[in-house]
Amino acid sequence: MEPLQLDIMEISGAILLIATFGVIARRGFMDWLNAYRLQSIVLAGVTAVIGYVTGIWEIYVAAVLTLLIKSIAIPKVLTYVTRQLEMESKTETNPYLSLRASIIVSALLVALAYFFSQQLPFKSDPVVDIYLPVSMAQFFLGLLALVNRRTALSQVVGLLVIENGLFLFTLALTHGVSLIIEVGIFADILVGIVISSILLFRMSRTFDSLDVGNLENLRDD
Amino acid sequence: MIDDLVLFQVVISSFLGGSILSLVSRNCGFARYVIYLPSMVGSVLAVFFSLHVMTGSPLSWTVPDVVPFFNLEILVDGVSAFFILVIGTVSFAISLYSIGYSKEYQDTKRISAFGFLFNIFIASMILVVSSNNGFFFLMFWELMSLTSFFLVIYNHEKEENIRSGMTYLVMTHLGTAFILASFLLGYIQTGSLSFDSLRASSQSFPFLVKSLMFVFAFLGFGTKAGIVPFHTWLPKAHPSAPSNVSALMSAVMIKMGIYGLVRTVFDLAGPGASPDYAWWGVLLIVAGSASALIGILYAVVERDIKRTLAYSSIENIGIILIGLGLSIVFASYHLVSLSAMALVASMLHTVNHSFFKGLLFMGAGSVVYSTHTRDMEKLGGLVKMMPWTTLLFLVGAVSISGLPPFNGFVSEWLVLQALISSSQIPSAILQISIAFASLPLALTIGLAAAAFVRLFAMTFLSKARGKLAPGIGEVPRTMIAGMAVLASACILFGLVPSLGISLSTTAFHLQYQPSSPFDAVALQNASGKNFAALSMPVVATIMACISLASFGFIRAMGGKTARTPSGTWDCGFGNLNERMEYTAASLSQPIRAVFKPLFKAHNESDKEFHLQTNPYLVRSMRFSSSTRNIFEESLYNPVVSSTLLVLDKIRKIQTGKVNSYLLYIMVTIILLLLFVRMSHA
Amino acid sequence: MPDIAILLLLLTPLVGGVLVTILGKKNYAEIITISSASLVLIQVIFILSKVIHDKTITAFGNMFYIDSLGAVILLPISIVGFVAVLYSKNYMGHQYDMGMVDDKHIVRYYQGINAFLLSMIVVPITNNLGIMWVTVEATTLVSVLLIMLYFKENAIEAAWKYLIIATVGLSFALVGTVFFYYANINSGTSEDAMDWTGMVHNSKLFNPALVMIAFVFILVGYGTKAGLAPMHTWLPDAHSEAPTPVSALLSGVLLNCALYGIIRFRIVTIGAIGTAFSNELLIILAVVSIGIGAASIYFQKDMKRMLAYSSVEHMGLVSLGIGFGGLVGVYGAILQIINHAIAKPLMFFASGNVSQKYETKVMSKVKGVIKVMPMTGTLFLIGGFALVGMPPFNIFLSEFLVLSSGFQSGQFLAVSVVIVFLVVTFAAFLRHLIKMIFGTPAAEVKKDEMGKLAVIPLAILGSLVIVLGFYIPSQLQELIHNASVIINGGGFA
Amino acid sequence: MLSISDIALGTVQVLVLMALSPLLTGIMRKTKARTQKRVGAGILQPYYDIEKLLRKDEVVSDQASWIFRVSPWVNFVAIVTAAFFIPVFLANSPFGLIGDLLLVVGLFSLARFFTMLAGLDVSSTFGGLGSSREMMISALLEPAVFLAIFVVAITYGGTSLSTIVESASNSAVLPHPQLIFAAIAMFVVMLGETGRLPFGNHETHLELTMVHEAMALEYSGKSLALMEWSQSIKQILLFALIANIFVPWGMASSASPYSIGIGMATFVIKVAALAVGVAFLESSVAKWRLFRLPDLVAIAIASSMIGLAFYYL
Repeated sequence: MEPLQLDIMEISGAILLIATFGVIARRGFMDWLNAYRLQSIVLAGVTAVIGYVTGIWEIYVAAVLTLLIKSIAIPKVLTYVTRQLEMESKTETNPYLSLRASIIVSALLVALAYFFSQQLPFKSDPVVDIYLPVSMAQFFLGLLALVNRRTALSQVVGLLVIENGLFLFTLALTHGVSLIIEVGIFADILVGIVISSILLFRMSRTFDSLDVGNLENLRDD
Repeated sequence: MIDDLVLFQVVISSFLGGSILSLVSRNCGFARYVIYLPSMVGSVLAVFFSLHVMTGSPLSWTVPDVVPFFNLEILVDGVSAFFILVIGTVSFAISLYSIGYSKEYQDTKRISAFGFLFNIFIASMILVVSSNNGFFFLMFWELMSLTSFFLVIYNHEKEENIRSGMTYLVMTHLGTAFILASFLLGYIQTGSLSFDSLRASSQSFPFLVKSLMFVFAFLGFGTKAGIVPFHTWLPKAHPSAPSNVSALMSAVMIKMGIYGLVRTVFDLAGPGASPDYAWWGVLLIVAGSASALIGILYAVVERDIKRTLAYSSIENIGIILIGLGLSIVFASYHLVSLSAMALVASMLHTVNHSFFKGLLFMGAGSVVYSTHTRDMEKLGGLVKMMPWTTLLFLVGAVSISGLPPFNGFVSEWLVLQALISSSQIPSAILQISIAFASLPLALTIGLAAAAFVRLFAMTFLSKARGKLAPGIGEVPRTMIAGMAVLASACILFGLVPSLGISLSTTAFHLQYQPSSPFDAVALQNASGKNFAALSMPVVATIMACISLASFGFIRAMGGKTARTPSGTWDCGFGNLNERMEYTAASLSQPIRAVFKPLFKAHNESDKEFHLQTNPYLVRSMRFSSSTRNIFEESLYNPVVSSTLLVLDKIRKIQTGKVNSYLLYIMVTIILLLLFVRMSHA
Repeated sequence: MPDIAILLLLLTPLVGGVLVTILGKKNYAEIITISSASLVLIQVIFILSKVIHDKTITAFGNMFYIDSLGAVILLPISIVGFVAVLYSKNYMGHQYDMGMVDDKHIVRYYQGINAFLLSMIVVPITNNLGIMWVTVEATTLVSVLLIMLYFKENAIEAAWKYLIIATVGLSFALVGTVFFYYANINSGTSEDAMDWTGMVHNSKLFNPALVMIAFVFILVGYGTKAGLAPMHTWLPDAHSEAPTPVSALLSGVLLNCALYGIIRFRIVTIGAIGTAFSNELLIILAVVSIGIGAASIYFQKDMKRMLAYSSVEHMGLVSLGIGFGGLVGVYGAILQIINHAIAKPLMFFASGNVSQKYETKVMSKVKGVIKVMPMTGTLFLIGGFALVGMPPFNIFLSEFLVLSSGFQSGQFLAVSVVIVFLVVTFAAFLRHLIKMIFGTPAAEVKKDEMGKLAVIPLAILGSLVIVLGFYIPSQLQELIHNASVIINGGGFA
Repeated sequence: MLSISDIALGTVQVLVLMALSPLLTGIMRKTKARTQKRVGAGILQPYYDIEKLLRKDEVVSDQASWIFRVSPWVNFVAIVTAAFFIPVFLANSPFGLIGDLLLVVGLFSLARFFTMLAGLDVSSTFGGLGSSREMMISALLEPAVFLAIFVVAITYGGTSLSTIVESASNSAVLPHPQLIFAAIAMFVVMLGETGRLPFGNHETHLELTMVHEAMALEYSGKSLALMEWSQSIKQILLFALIANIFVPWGMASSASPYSIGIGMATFVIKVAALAVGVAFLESSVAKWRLFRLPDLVAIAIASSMIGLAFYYL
């Protein structure tokens, strides 16, 4: 595999990471959506790169799908949802960790991701070798977002980031599993988004805010 | 020649039939008979069966593949038969008694459920002693606990009953956990839970494993038997239960603990005949002495009739354990005949205790039946209203106080002889420590008499100290009959002790066999001379002759004299009334004062004076005195509360914040990944 | 021939759901769903008899694959499904009469139930681990819909937590799956690398490091769904807020499906790197789960939450048995799965009756159930004693097996800790139960049962609880035995 | 097992004891009177008392039940039965194979049991007071008795009295050292059992000092006679025990009239001496406070424990 491809992969991976950081580092909900959209576009690019490297045409299809669903459909749905929600502030007011802290933590998490994937025997396969840590990092960053944020919407975004990581991961390792499963996974994700947006509606109607602080009645202390 | 197996199945099925019948008898008029007649039949058959097995050959029966890995194995050898005999006799009497006793319950609530549980309870006890496989043993064991628990909380309208029931259930379950551990230790040695395989190979177990098995068994079975300090459930559960149930529990069920101990010690984890195992016996002796003394001390100051009896059960279990422990110690020093004697002593006391304790609990039940109170301070003077109950209760009281010529005396006599024989143990330290261990036992025997004088006198004699409901009368005939059965058993085993002795010797295949039932129980000392001898029949005859002779003599000397009734001497003050009598509390006050630290007795009195200035003219004076249970206060409560504290900390992790939940997941995955990374690198 | 059987099995709930949607009437929906559930039950029994006869069934090429392990998971699904649907008629009917739900909700409910059944049925019979993941995820989505059936605040909260946590968890499960898949293709397999049979076959060739990480992801992922602590946090909320029949399904069956995932991958793992690693992890999580279950039960106020925590504890026991390994342990674990799947729905139904009668889920407000509803009370009691492992009820045997296997495998520490926790649970659980069942009820509570269909399902389960306590039919024994052989990696090259 | 001659001899012994017992009481009263510078009644007075009481009508409390009426008889029978096992002047007591020391103790407590019941039966405060004290004292005395017996038994190889006395009379003139301690214990026990000072006082009817009298307070006529007589029999039995176990001299080893005569004489002398000693002691000490009695019992127990230590170590 010639160095050019390697460089492209390296760079695309790096860009993807940065895009993910973007999701962490923003505050307003719209900013996240944009960050997410951006990240999805990058992801589509990465997908294309993988397709180009491995030379499997289905992956281009996957890339197109990603572009359509992730960077257009889902953001549309979510913006629609947020429009519907009659709420004054859609910005994350007080996350558990301050921005700075969360940036540092996420840096640590990325390091962890690389640390974990180091032991695995992927040297033979540069695609995996490069993208695996990136995707793992995305899981962790997504999780961080989920743990850190207080509004339901931002948690949805965190979920989406994880899901992106999942997609990249699957792609990198499998170069496209059998089609049923791909479809199944996509379908699941879409339904999940739909359901969560229904829940968001319900929430805003019942608690007239999306603060998960309202969701603390069920507890044992 | 009848088949043992068939007989066994008939016994069990008659109890099951009784339970089903009582379910279908929707509390109809003759429901009581439907419930208790089957159990009576079953009990009689059980007695017959056990005697048949004892004289004949053991019954063993295996049903394979009922559940995976375990077969239902039944083995009724002499020991099981011995205990089945006890169960049968007592439960016969109690069933007879219950026909009358359940009447008041039938008027107020359904007794069909009660009958169901009652029958299952007895059946489960028979199955416990006859099961030969660890799994099924535990199964029937827990079945026994479960049914007895439901019987204890049968009057569940009272909060307190439920609470004491829960205490009982939890403690007995804890005990079961220990028994389980003991069995499983054997299981990992042999790979099977069948007692046969344990028997076969237990001699080759490592010493440590055996000792652990023993200790766990001691803890487990000890809890059921009510050994101090695992006894706290007993004085709670017995009073809460209906009296026929408490009779059954105290007379028979706690003996299941003894059975388990005997089984484990002499059969499953058989100790080798080497001084290494002496400490098993010492442990039992120490625990026994503690139980005996502490049990009776609490009995002396208790004011609830049934709780007094419960505490005295703890005491008697202690005596039984002392005998058992001595037998182990002797065995470990190859003193075979002494060990046999000690074992006989403790087994005889087991039988005797189940007789008189059943009798006493039934008597207490009759008192409650007609007076509806268990409080001695309110009772009194029943001797005139319930003569039969009084007489039978007196028999029980005298027997349990270990007075000749009743059965309690014989077994305690044997235990004491065994203690004295400890001088033959070739180990100075053991000799002297066991000799000193006889101190608490002697004290216990003395206090027991005191406790039962108090119980009997306060309940039946002189005048009622409180307001009793009018129209108190004698209890129904069936109840009297039930008590009479056990009373006569007490007298019989007292007059002809060799009955009980030969019973236990045949059950345990021991050497000693009296040639005629009227032989003296004779013990030889080391130099072959007569160490001690006791021939109750002759003693009884002597007493009879003397009473005749002396009656005649006195009559001859004094001639006929009149007996004129008159008021009790009141020092001339007049109107002596019941409020001037000694109460139960004041009666035991000296003893309570002597053993102050144990009771943490707490007295409070407040006086009102006619003139505040003058402390001599007292208008009124209230005095109340309460004893506290140091075990509850300084052993159980701290443990429980600290546990709860920990639990409270743990459950706090359910914070209700989805963020924290996700954090847990994140941390878990990262930790596990690190774990892999480290273990791999 | 098998193809048709499987096809019918899958079509039954599907058609049922469709019919419910078309007819969209309460009565129709009830009848249709009951009949579909009973049909499923019948078919499953038929399939099981085939499985017992010729160890495995494969259908549609290699797509569906039922062995004894799948069968022992399939059995509870069908039984509980049937009973739950039977119970739903009365339960939802009562909600309907109380005006908590309207026709629309009822129809949606029955659609949901059918979909739920369908998705759960697929899990144990598919051979393709990818499809398994998809269906497990599908169960999440469906059950979320069922939980938020009526939009009370708590229902929404529970649904949200459930959705988020389960999705995150399952994404890890997918990661694990893909790892295994990768290991499989790297071991140069010919057939579809997602097939479990193929994986087990090649497991020897897998790269150990990869398998370890993969199993960790699987454990955390499916463990989240199976309610293993500390990923169990969604469980009490979801189970307590769902409509009672759904709670029964969730806790009695869904958890098993998730555990089934773990078990399948464990088999592959032990094929690759032996038992030590997976057993270690399983035992750790199991002990934590049992402890947390015990601790949370004691202070519980809400009866359904209490039952939920006891589910956490029992899932812990199952994984403990598997972790201890050995024939006895695994056998006990599977038996535990079945027993729990019978006892827990019984408890949920009973608590459903109680909460509908007393109109509260708060235990301290409930007194004297046995006097108000004798049948329900008795069955409640039986179920409770079964759950805490009291003989002569069924769970005693399985717990006994698990613990003894622990002694056998020399895990004394774990076993003794667990025994302590079990005693605590015993005390805590019964304390609540006894206080509810006995005592004198409040005067205003009307003394009668909730209705025939509110008792019959309980009676069915109750009789099973008692019978399985001391007698297990030989066919079932054989099935479980084969299943445990499979779990121990037996019967494969 | 029991030959006619045995029975005859045993019965004779018992009759002797029964006959002598009031005399002993008389002697003690007389001695006390003398030491207190009183003339005092003649030593035969107790016989007159009993004889008179036997002929008197009874006054019975209307509260009393049959327990009250029966217990004097039980008392009497139990104690006389005990007399059958006490060695008097024969070394091997003919009933040695029927019962032993523990049986004697048992019979005593049977008597006590019914006495306490009787005291509580008549709902008089005195009765309660007496029983309550008796409960405590008897319970505390039990271990002292048993430990003393323990020492004796291990020294002479048995609790069977014939064995004890035989091997005692065969043993050296001076008994074993541990027996001295046992004797002390036995003596204290005897004081307690017979309600002598410092435990109680027979002469007065003062609430402070009454133990046994308080329980017997309601009795009159025949019943009182029985109570008194059995009390004095019990007393002589205890004296006989102490005398023959710890001072085992001059017991008749054979049934020949000569040796029996010797045995008789020595027995009477020993017992009388003991009685006088006790009487002196009684007039020299005061009644102890009830809650100081445990100390006395403790001394008894301690001394027999020392005895045990002596034997074993």
